[in-house]
Amino acid sequence: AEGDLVVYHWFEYMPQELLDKFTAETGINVTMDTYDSNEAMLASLKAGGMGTYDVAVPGDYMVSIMAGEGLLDTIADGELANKGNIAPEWADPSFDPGRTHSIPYQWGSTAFSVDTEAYSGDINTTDILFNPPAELSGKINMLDSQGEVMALASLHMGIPQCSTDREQLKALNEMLVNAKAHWASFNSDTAKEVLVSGDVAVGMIYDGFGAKARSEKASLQYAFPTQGYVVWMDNVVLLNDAPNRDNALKFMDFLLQPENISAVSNYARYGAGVSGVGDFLDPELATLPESNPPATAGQGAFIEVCDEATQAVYDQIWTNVKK
Amino acid sequence: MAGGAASGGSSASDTYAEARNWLLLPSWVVLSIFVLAPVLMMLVYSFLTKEFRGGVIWEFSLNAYDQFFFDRGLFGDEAPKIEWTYIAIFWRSIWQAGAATILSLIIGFPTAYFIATRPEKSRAMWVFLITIPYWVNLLIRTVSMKFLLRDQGPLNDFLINIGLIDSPLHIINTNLAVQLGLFYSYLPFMVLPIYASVERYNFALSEAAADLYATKWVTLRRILLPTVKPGVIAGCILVFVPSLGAFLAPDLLGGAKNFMIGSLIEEQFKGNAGNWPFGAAASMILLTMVLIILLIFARQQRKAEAVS
Amino acid sequence: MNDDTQIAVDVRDAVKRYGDFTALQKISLGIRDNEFFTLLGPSGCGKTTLLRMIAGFEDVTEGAIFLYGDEIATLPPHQRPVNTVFQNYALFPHMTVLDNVGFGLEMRGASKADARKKAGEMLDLVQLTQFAARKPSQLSGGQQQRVALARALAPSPKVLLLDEPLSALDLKLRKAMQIELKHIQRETGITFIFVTHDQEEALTMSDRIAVMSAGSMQQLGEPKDIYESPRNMFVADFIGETNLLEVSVDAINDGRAVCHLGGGHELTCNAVDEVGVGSTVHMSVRPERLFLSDEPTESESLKGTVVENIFIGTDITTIIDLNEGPNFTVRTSNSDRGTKRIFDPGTEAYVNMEAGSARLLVD
Amino acid sequence: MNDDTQIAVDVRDAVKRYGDFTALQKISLGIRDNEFFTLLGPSGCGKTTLLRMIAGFEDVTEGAIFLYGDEIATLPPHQRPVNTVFQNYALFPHMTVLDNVGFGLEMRGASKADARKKAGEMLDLVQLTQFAARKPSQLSGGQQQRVALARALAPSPKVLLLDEPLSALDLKLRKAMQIELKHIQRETGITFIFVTHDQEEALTMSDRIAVMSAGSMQQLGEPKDIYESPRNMFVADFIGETNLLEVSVDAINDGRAVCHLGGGHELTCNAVDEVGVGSTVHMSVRPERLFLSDEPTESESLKGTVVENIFIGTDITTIIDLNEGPNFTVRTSNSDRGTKRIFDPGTEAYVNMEAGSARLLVD
Amino acid sequence: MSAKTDVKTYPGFKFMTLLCLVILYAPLVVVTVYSFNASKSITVWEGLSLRWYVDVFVGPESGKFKQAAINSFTIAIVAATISTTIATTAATAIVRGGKFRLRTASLGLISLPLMVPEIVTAVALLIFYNSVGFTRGYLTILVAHIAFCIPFAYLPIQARMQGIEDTFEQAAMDLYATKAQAFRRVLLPLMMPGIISGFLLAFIVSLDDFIITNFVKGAGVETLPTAIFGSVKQGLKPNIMAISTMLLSVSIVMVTISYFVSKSDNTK
Ligand SMILES: Nc1ncnc2c1ncn2[C@@H]1O[C@H](COP(=O)(O)OP(=O)(O)OP(=O)(O)O)[C@@H](O)[C@H]1O
Ligand SMILES: Nc1ncnc2c1ncn2[C@@H]1O[C@H](COP(=O)(O)OP(=O)(O)OP(=O)(O)O)[C@@H](O)[C@H]1O
Ligand SMILES: NCCCCN
Ligand SMILES: [Mg+2]
Ligand SMILES: [Mg+2]
Repeated sequence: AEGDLVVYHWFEYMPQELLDKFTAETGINVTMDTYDSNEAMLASLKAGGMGTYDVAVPGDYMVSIMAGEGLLDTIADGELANKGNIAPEWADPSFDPGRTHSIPYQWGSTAFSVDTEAYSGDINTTDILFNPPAELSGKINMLDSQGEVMALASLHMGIPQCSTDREQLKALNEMLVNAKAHWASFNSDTAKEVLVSGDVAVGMIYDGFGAKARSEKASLQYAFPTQGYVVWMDNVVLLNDAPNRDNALKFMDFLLQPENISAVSNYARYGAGVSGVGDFLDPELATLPESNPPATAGQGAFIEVCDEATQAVYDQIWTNVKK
Repeated sequence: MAGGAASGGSSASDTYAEARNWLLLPSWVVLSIFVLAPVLMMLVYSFLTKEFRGGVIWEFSLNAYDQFFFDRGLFGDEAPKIEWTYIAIFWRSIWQAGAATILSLIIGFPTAYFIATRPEKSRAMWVFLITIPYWVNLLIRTVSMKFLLRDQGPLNDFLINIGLIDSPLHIINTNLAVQLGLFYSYLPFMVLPIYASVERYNFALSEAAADLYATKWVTLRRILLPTVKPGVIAGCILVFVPSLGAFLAPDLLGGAKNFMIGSLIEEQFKGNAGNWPFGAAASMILLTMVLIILLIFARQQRKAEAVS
Repeated sequence: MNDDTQIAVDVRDAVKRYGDFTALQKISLGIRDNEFFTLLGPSGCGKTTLLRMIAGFEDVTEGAIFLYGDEIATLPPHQRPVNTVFQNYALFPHMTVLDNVGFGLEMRGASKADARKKAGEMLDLVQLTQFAARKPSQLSGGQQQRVALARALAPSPKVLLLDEPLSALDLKLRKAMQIELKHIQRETGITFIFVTHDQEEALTMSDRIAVMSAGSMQQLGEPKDIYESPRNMFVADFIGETNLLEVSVDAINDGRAVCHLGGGHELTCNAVDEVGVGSTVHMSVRPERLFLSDEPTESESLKGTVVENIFIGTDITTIIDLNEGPNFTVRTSNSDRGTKRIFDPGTEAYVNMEAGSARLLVD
Repeated sequence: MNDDTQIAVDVRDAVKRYGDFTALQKISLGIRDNEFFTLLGPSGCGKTTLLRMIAGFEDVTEGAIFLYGDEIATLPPHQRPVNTVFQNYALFPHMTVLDNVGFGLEMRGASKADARKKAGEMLDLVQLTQFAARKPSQLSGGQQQRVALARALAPSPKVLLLDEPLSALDLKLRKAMQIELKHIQRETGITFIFVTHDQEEALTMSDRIAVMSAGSMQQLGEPKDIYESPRNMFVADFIGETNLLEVSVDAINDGRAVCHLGGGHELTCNAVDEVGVGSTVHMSVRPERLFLSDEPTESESLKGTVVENIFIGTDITTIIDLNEGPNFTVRTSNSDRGTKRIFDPGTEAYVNMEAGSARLLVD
Repeated sequence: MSAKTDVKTYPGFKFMTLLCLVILYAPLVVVTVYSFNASKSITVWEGLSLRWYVDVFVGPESGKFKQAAINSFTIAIVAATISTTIATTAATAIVRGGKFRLRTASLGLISLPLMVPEIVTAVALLIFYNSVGFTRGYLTILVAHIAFCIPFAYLPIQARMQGIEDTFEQAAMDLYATKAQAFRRVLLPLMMPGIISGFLLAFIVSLDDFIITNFVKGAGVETLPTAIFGSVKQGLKPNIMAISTMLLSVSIVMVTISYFVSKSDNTK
């Protein structure tokens, strides 16, 4: 189909104006479908979604998974005019060496926000989620996303993300099952809404989403736990069997222009992986508390990809949590 | 409704007997290809081997059912014990659906009875009033229920304003919220079949009972209820069965915290888990349960028909 | 309580209104103890309404009802010592025949065992002992009817109400049940109030009949009185077949009225107080009170032409055209075949009746 | 085609089986042109089945049906020149009265205008012209019945089938419609095959009657024959009221059979070929053929005791116990009140009949 | 009749009925009322306004909703038309086809979509489409809707047809109509109320479906329920309430029509 582009994308992550701009520049009509977790996107693609979408926006670890599953097309040298715009630190990431399948979209962190009106103690600890003080128990929303919850839990316990140590895994299982008693709900797409509306006092959240939440409710504060937190980079990937492969490449080139990708950052409040965005960024972004970890903050960690056998154990733990 | 289509009536009129195969053909084609075949395919999938991260490998395997019924420990290498996890999820679903059913019955029976005893002219209007909300999108109804039940929602505001409570009732994200949601989703399904059978009820039976010295409540228990039992059972099934497989209410009102069967199945195909054979097996087990319930119901119905 | 011990049910000026429709207008009647009393009238005349007021299923709008001297208006149905046999029996479909019959006894506090014992006896009475364990749906119409009767009789009510209990049965069964009902009433001595719209049934079974129409009482009396001395047009027309003719009263002498039929025909009938000379009223003569002859007889005699003979088994009905006057229907019993001539259509014949066979009616 | 031009419908050895249930067993009957022919029998005896076979809604399992000499087995209903008045009329509710009546004409190829014109004439015939534009639901039962008749008559069928067309009407209306139907049949000269289970209706209206029971023909004849000379038990019992008694035949002389009733009573009746001396058979005497007297008369006379007099308007029914013998029911017409004595219960009386009143029956 | 003597009346039943109505309507009333709220926040009432209705038609999401509405209505109309036709022929065979071996099986097949829990049907269709290689999109939704609408269209049609005595067709054939003529001229007009309510039922069921559509829809092909779901997941916004209120009105209109049509019983 000449002139079409089908994007599979996170919810609330792409300003409509930017798509309109792309359409205005290229005459390509953009259709966008949304998902709320990397895993949901993968599942949907595998359940018949391949061949209908041109590009998707998986997080770092999901890029390697999708590549492993053979879902990604390879971008040949020279196919992307603006490939050179990729910031050097993101040009050769471990999840996509040489950027043969993807380009950077946005990066940020995943931790949680706390309503300081409801809790005045120290919030920079993962205990807030996994071993909360009495006044926060029952007022916690978790992201409905296995990868992020498990990664943060591993940081909380100080164990590797793909541990094969039985004792560690049992302890992780036990810790999560116990912690669940304190949680009110699992919501990803309403993560901001439940915080702003006061339904919960603590909510696991992405940094930019947390910043938006704070702008609607000032008493919310984003935490940088001393145990560490999750960092991620979302990437635009070229899908196999893309019905509009050329348009997909045009779209990627479009997003590699600093002016365009910074519009995403201004909208979603995350970092861009492209050089030269400085002039276009909202100055406020530079000083956002959500993107400036305090000195006490622990290490940021990417989510790791486990092998099948290990993953089976983690899946089992997740089921135990949600059952 | 399930019972309604299945009965088909006893009329043996045969005006169009010669043409019947042609007349039936379109329904057979469409339904066998787009409902029956998919369900059978699902049955096949439940016996296949799971592919890591979604999909199937075409190799026979009982793993899905094994996983459902047997617990081999966190690492899958212990001696099999009975797996309580999924039984518990099924049990929770049954329990939630059951609570919603009972709630619907408590409100629905008097309502159905009251409507059936209105003058004939206004009865249709009452039925109409009961059915309208059912035609509003289930999603919208569930979401508005969520809005209504929130801690700072209109219900709590109202109760606090009239002074019935001091601090908001915490309902949202609890089992009660799920039950209320299911109850609200399917209440008309309870009212309508009961209404239909009470409307057919011969009130001379109540008069006969009163004439024979029975008080109203004795009449209700000993005459009315046994006589309209088929309608009550139909209503219970029509609420129970869809509640059992529901996933909107647990997801939106229960905070997605505790799986019900519906969300467990959805999770296997659209969520993190990506275990298709297991999702298919869970679906088959759910379908089997539903069919058993319907069979019991059909038998009851036949018995009741034999009596009247 | 008071002196009317022989009055079982005393309805005094009872009125029943539904909204602004008056279903019963000031009905008064006393039903005697032990009596087989029938309410007879066309559909919608208020028979069921009256019965239901006695049973307690309808409020009395005005007036009062006494049961053996006690006012019963405020008693709910389950406290009235009155039982009903419903038109469609209203047997409890989920209970056995025995449990149906025992229900009233149980409700009155009898133990399950006692109730069953007494119920068994009632089933003996109606000859259904071997059906005790069946469900009502497994019985024929006539058997169901007897179960309904047994159920209503079991608690030994003071009065038994029967609302068209036979109307759902076919002719043969109906005749048989009429005899059985009458028999049981005599045996138990219970006062029966029986509702029907079938005149023959009413005439055959009742000690007394109340004829109703449009919510009011038309005539109350023994079957013979009502058939032979109908008080008004409605009763004459409703009970049995009759020749109803408009006549003008020409003269009244010695209690005999000379009536003019039109076409020059004249007849003499017994005068009635309400009817004076010169008035135009209706006259009724039963077809079986007429006979045909080829010569005028000494009794009242009118000349006409035979139109048609209709054979109806027991009788032959002959239609006679009186020329310019009205048509007459004459009924000749087959038992008279030896003595009476049947006139072929087209022949002339005289219609005769004994003096006093024709009756003047008030409207 | 052949010589039987006067036979309209010829049913020859027709058998109808539903699975292994035989609804009609080898029925043969010839219905004459212009005749008002009635099929009479109890519910379930096969009347409707026979009619539907003639109309073409049921196959004939064995045998054949001829219509004016032509076999019609293979013709579908819409090609048979036979129309039906259905029991519940089956008027098309979505069409006006006029369109209902015109439907058959249109289907036979008449133009819409012609169909309407002829339909209008038919409505004249049944006196419903002013209702032409109404929907059937806006008519009374009797009017609907007439529309059904007009609709069936409009295409001028050779034979008209009527399946209990009057059974849904109330008594008064029913009587009126009986007369009208008979009238229209005479006027149009169309052969009517009329189904009823009401004996009086059959007796009143028919030229000939076929009495059926359990799928087979019991008797075929004119109304009088059937009433007065029933061929067997079933017919005697089904048509009218009768005294059915078991008797043993003691002797047969000169075509007269001497029958023993039990209790020492004896009666003489006409002998019947099928019944020999010494056999035990049933005898039938109509109650209206009996009369009571205080002395024995020269005719057959049996002594007994009066049990009960039942007043039924036109007649009085007296039940007599013959002591040790059977009970007899005697019917006395009210028209004989002057000439015949009514015996009080308990008194003795003689039951008399003229010779030949009692009939021996084959089973 | 006073409540005391009337054996039909039970104390408290009226109260329960009113309670039932309050429960059924309260959430809808809330949605309707808040759709007229001037405020952007659902929690604060700032006065009456039609702003969210305007927003539905011209706001940033209006394109998405417009396309979703077009999809929903075209799918509903086509699916209801086809499923009603299929249901009508099937009902004719089952009610007027005499007794035959496949009758029970046919009835079972027709009621299958009602008996199988919706999530199971949804997943089964997903697997099915996937394995036979149907590309998910508008057509896959449409076909799924046709299939699961059949029983909803079938029920009122069958009920109606059973109420029509076969003497009507017989009378027509007796009056020289062929079977086809009897069907067209008599049976079909008499069935019309059933067919219309079957159509409306199917229409609303299709318009309303979320679960199955959500599984079988293709990329970017949204129907109103899936579009609403996408938005609702991020919180109940006033524009969603406005759309819901409009959908509610459509439903009420449809149900009202169906109610009056089914009441106009032309067999009496
Ligand atoms: N609940 C009611 N509301 C209004 N009118 C009523 C009610 N019940 C009965 N009627 C009217 O009162 C009149 C008498 O009715 P009732 O049932 O007593 O008649 P009936 O003599 O028993 O007739 P049938 O022989 O048909 O049973 C009728 O006109 C009827 O329509
Ligand atoms: N389609 C059928 N299948 C099986 N048995 C049938 C069928 N139609 C009729 N019968 C049986 O055939 C017998 C004759 O039925 P039919 O309808 O002819 O009786 P009928 O004399 O018209 O009775 P009624 O007076 O009740 O109308 C009955 O026993 C009936 O049950
Ligand atoms: N709002 C989208 C956040 C994406 C996190 N990976
Ligand atoms: Mg009545
Ligand atoms: Mg019949």
